[in-house]
Amino acid sequence: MKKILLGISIVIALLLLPHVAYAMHITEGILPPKWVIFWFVLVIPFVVIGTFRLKKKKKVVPGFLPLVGLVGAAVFVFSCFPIPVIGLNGMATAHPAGTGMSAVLLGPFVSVVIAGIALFIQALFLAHGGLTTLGVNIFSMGVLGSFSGYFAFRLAQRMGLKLFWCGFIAGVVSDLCTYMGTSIGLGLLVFEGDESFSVAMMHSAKAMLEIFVVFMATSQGPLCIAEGIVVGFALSYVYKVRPSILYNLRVIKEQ
Amino acid sequence: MEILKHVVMDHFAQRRNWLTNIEVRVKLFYIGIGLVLNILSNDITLPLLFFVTSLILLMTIKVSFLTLGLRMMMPFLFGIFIMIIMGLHKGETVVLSGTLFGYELAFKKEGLQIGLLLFTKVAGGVMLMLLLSFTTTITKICMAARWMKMPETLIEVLSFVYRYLFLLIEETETMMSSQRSRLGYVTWFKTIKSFGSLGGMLIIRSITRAESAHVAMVSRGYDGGRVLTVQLNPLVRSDYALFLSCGVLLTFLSYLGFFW
Amino acid sequence: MFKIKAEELTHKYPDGTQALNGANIDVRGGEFLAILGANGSGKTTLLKHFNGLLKPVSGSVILDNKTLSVFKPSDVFRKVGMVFQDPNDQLIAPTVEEDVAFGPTNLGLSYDEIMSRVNTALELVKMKEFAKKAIHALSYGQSKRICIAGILAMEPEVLILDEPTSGLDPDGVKTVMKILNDLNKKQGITIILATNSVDLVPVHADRVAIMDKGIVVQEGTPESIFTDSEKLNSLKLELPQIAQLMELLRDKEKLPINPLPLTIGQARQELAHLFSREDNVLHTGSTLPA
Amino acid sequence: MFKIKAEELTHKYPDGTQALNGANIDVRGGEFLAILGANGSGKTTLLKHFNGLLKPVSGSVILDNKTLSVFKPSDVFRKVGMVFQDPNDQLIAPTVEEDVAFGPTNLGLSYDEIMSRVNTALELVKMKEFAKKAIHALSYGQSKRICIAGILAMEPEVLILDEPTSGLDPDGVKTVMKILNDLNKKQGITIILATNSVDLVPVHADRVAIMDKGIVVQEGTPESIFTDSEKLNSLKLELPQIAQLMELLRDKEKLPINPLPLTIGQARQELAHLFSREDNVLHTGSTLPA
Ligand SMILES: Nc1ncnc2c1ncn2[C@@H]1O[C@H](COP(=O)(O)OP(=O)(O)OP(=O)(O)O)[C@@H](O)[C@H]1O
Ligand SMILES: Nc1ncnc2c1ncn2[C@@H]1O[C@H](COP(=O)(O)OP(=O)(O)OP(=O)(O)O)[C@@H](O)[C@H]1O
Ligand SMILES: [Mg+2]
Ligand SMILES: [Mg+2]
Repeated sequence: MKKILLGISIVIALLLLPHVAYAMHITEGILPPKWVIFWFVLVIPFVVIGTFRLKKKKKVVPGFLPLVGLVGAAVFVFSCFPIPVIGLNGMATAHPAGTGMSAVLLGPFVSVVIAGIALFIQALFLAHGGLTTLGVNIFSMGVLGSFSGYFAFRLAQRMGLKLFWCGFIAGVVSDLCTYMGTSIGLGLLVFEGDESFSVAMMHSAKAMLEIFVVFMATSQGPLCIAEGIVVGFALSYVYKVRPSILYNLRVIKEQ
Repeated sequence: MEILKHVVMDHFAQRRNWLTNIEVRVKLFYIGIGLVLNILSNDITLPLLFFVTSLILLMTIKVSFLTLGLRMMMPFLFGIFIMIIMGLHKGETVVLSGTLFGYELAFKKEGLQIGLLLFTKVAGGVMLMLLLSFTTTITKICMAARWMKMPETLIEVLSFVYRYLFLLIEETETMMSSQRSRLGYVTWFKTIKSFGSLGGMLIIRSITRAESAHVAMVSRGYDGGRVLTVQLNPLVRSDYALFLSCGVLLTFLSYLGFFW
Repeated sequence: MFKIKAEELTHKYPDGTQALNGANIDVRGGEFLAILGANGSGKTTLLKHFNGLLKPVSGSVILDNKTLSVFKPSDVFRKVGMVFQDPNDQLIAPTVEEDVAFGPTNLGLSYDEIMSRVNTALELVKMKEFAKKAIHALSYGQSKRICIAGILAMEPEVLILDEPTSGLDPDGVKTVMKILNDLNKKQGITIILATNSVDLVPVHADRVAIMDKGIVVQEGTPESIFTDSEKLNSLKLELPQIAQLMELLRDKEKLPINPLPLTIGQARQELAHLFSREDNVLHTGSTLPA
Repeated sequence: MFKIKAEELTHKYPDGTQALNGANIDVRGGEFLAILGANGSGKTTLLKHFNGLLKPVSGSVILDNKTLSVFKPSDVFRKVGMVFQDPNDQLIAPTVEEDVAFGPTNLGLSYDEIMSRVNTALELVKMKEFAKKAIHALSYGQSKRICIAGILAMEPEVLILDEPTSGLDPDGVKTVMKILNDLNKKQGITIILATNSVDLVPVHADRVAIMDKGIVVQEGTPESIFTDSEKLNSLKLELPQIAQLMELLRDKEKLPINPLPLTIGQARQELAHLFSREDNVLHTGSTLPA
C-alpha cells in the first residue's frame, strides 16, 4: 500500500519537476523572513555597485541608458526562447537563463541590474518568482549567473578559444551556476536553527544536492548545453554580420 | 514564445475600473504589508485569507479563471515541489518510505505539514502579487518608485525595458516566423542554430534600436537628464482614509490573534 | 478550381484582440489577388493563416482541397511562401547567396540543386550580380528583392506578400511589381498581396478583397470594387487617384463615363474616346456652356 | 528671407559612404517643402543635418542667418523639430503623456508649463484621450501622431518629417497630411518633408526639391518640377498618377493641355474646360477621328 502511494507520488513528482525547473525562479511566499532578509542583504551591494556604474557610464556615454534598456529587453526575450531539450521526461522545451549573454555584452555588474529588472517584471507579469524572493533570485540568476558567465567567457578568451566556444562556455557555466544558486536557496530552507550548525549544514547540503540533481536530470542538464550552443551561435552571428557591435561593447578586441 | 504570448500582457492593468483607479501608493502599501504578513504567518488561515480576498477582488474586475489559472500553474507546481522537499527533509514521524534507484526516501508528517503551510503561502503570496499586477501598470509603479526615492537610473532602465519589450517580442516573432517558413526548425540541431541566429539578430536589433532611440532623444533635447517626468498627483484625503483603514484592519486582525 | 481558401476563419490573439471574425476568401490557382484594408483590419493576420504560421480559433484553411492541418508544416511552407513587410526581419544569413540558399538547404536538396535554385531565384529578381554581397550592404529595395528570391528558391506554388512596396521609391515599386507580375503571368505562381497603396491594385491585380474588422467585406474584380468612393472611404480606403478624377468628372462635370476607368491606360482611352465622341454629340446639340 | 539653408553640404559616414556631395537648399520661413529622391539618395542624411544631429564634413547649415554650429544644441532642438520615419525609434517613454512631456522637460520648463504644452500638443493631433495609454498599445497611425505631438510640444519653428505617411492606410495618410497642412497654414510652422509618395507632393507642398546621389539636382514649385516624366524616371521617380495621365493625353492624344495639371482638382478643371472649349474648337474644324 505504502509502496504504491510512494510510487504514485514519485511519478507525480517526476511529471511535475520539469515544470518546476522551467519556472526556475523561487516563487513568492516560500522563503521565511530571515532568509528574505539574508538574501536581500547579500545582493544589495551588487545592485548598488551596478546602479552606480550605470549612472557613471550614463554621464560619459550618453547613449548608454537606452542601450542597457534595450539589451535588457532583448535578453528578457532571449530568456523566453522555447528551446527543445531531451531530459528524463522525454522531449520538452526549456528556457535559457540569458544572464550569460547579458554579462558578456554589458559586464557582470550591469548584468546584475538587468537580471534584477527582468526578475521584477517576470514576477509581476508572469508570476515567475516573486517580490519577497527577489533577493535570492537575483543572487542565483543575477550574481552567480552573471559573474560565472563573465569570467568563464574571459577565461576562455584568454585561452585563445574561438568566439563560438567562448560563448558556449559562458552559456553553459552561467546556466549551471544559476541552477546551483536556486538549489542553494531552496536547500537552505531545511536548515534548522536548533540543530548544531554543522548538522544543519549537512542537512541542507544534502537537500541542495538532491534538488540540483533533480534539476539536472529532468531537463536543465541538456538545457545547459543547448543554451551554450545558442549563445555561441548568437555571438558568432553578431561577429559575422556586425562585428563593430562587439568591438564597441569591448566584448572582443579589434584586430 | 508561447509563454510570452499568453502572459506578458498588461492589458488588464490598462483598463479602467475601481481597482486600477486606486492610488498606486496605497495599493503598494497594502500589497507590501500583505506579502510581509503572508511570509510571517505560522498557520494557513492568513495565507488562505489573502488568497480568497485577492481572488474575489480580481473577480470583481472580471479577470477570467483561465487567465488566473495559467499564471498560477507554475507557482502551484513549485508549491507542490517544495512540499515534497519539506516532506522528505523535515520532521521525524515517517508516513511513507521507500527507495528510488537505490536512494532512500522517507516522507515525514511534520515536514509535509510545513510543506502544506508553504504551499498556502505560495498561493496567498502569488495571488496578492497578481492583484497588484492586474491592476497596476509598470509606469505607475515607476512613478511610485520615484516618489519613494528609488535610484532614478534603475527606474529609467526599467521603463526602457518595459517600453521596448513588447516591440522586441513582436519583432522576434516575425523573425521566427520567417525562419520557420523557410524550414529553419526542422531538426534539433537546425532549431538550435536558428535560435542562435535569432538571438544574434535580436542583439543587433536591440543595439541599432538603442542607437536610433538615442538619436531621437538627443533631437528632443536630451543631454543626460531625466527621461521620466510626469509626476503622481499628490495624495488626497480619500487616499489617507484608505491608508488609515489599513491600520484599523491590522489592529483588528491582531486583536483576533491572527499574528501570534 | 480553388488553390487556397479561407473558410469562416476566426482568430483571437492571446491578449484578447479579435483580429479575424469569420473571414471567407477563395483564391484561384494562377490568380493575382490584392487584399486591401485599413491599418489593423486583419490583413497580416489572415495572410499568416494561409501558410499555417497562425492556427485558426475556428474555421479552416483549405489548400489543394485538403485542410491545412493535415499537411506536414514543411509541406505547407514548401507550397506557400510568405514575404514579410520588413526585409530586416527576414534576411537571416550574412550574405545574399547564403540567405537565398537557406530554404533549399533545409529542404535537403543536393548541393548542385541548391545552387541552381539560388541562381534561378536571383535571376528572377534581377540580383544575380549581388550573390556574394553582404546583407547589411544592401539598399532597402534590394533587400526586399532578396527576400522574394529567398522564397522563390523554395519554388512555392503560392506567393504571399505583406505590403511589399512600402518604403520603396517609385522606381523600386515598379521593379518589384514587375517581378511579381512576371512570376504570376509567366511562371503561373498564384500571388496574394496585402497593400495600402490602392493605386497599384487595378494595374496588377486580377481580383481584390477588402477587409474590415476581421472579415472580408467585399471582393471582386477591381472594376466592381472601385465604383463608389463613399463606401471605400467608410472603410478608410479611397479610390485610386485616377478613379477619383474620373468619378469627379462623371458626377460633377456630368461627363458620360461608364464604367469608371481605374488605370492610367483605361482613363486615357476613355477620355480620348469621349473627346472624339464629343464631335458627334456636340453637333446634335451639346449643353456644356462655353 | 531664408529660415534655414544648406550650403554645399557634404557628409561621409564612418564606413566611408559618401551620403552627401555638396547639397544646396534654401527653405523660406512658413513654407512647405517636399524633398523627393530615390532610396539612398541622401534625404534622411540631409534632414539630420538640419537639426544638427549630423555634423557636415564640409559646408554649413544656416539657421536664422547664423551657422548652426554657433547655436547651443538645445536652442537648435527648440527651433527645429524632427519626426523620424519609424515611430518606434522616436517614442521612448512608456506612456503617451510621458513621451510628449520628454521634450519640454529637456527644455527646462516648469511642471505646469510642461503639462499645458503636452495638452495643447495632444489636442492638435487629436489624441487627448490617449494621454495615459501605454505606447506599445497604440496602432501605427496613432503612434505616428504621438511622434508629431512630441515635437509640437517643443513649439518648434521648423518641423522636419522623414516619410511621415509610409505604412499608413489612405485614411491615416489624409489625417496626418491634414494635421501638417493645418500646422503650416494656421500656425505658420515651416515644414520640410521627405517622402516617396509623389502623389502627395503637389497637393500639399509649396516647393519641391529632388535629391540624387547626395546632391539637390532640382528644385522649384511642383508645377515646374513635374513637367517631364523622362527626367524624373532617370532619377528613379515618376510623375504623380494624375500628371502621368495628363501627359499621355497631351503627348499621345494631342490634347492641348498646358500647363500639366498635377492634382485631381487641377485636372478636373482643365478637362472640364477642354470639354467646353471643344464646343468652339470643333465647330471650327476638329481633326479628331470619330
Ligand atoms: N501579436 C499580436 N497580439 C495582439 N494583437 C495583435 C497582434 N498582432 C496584431 N494584433 C491586432 O490584431 C488586429 C489585426 O492586426 P493585423 O496586423 O492583422 O492588421 P493589418 O490589417 O495587417 O494592419 P496594417 O495595415 O497596420 O499592417 C489589430 O487590431 C492589431 O492590433
Ligand atoms: N549610418 C550609416 N552608415 C553608413 N552608411 C549609411 C548610414 N546611413 C545611411 N547610409 C548610406 O548613405 C546613403 C544615403 O542614405 P539616406 O538614409 O540618407 O538615404 P535616403 O534618401 O533617406 O533613402 P530612403 O528613401 O531609403 O530612406 C545610402 O547609400 C545609405 O546606404
Ligand atoms: Mg499588416
Ligand atoms: Mg530615409
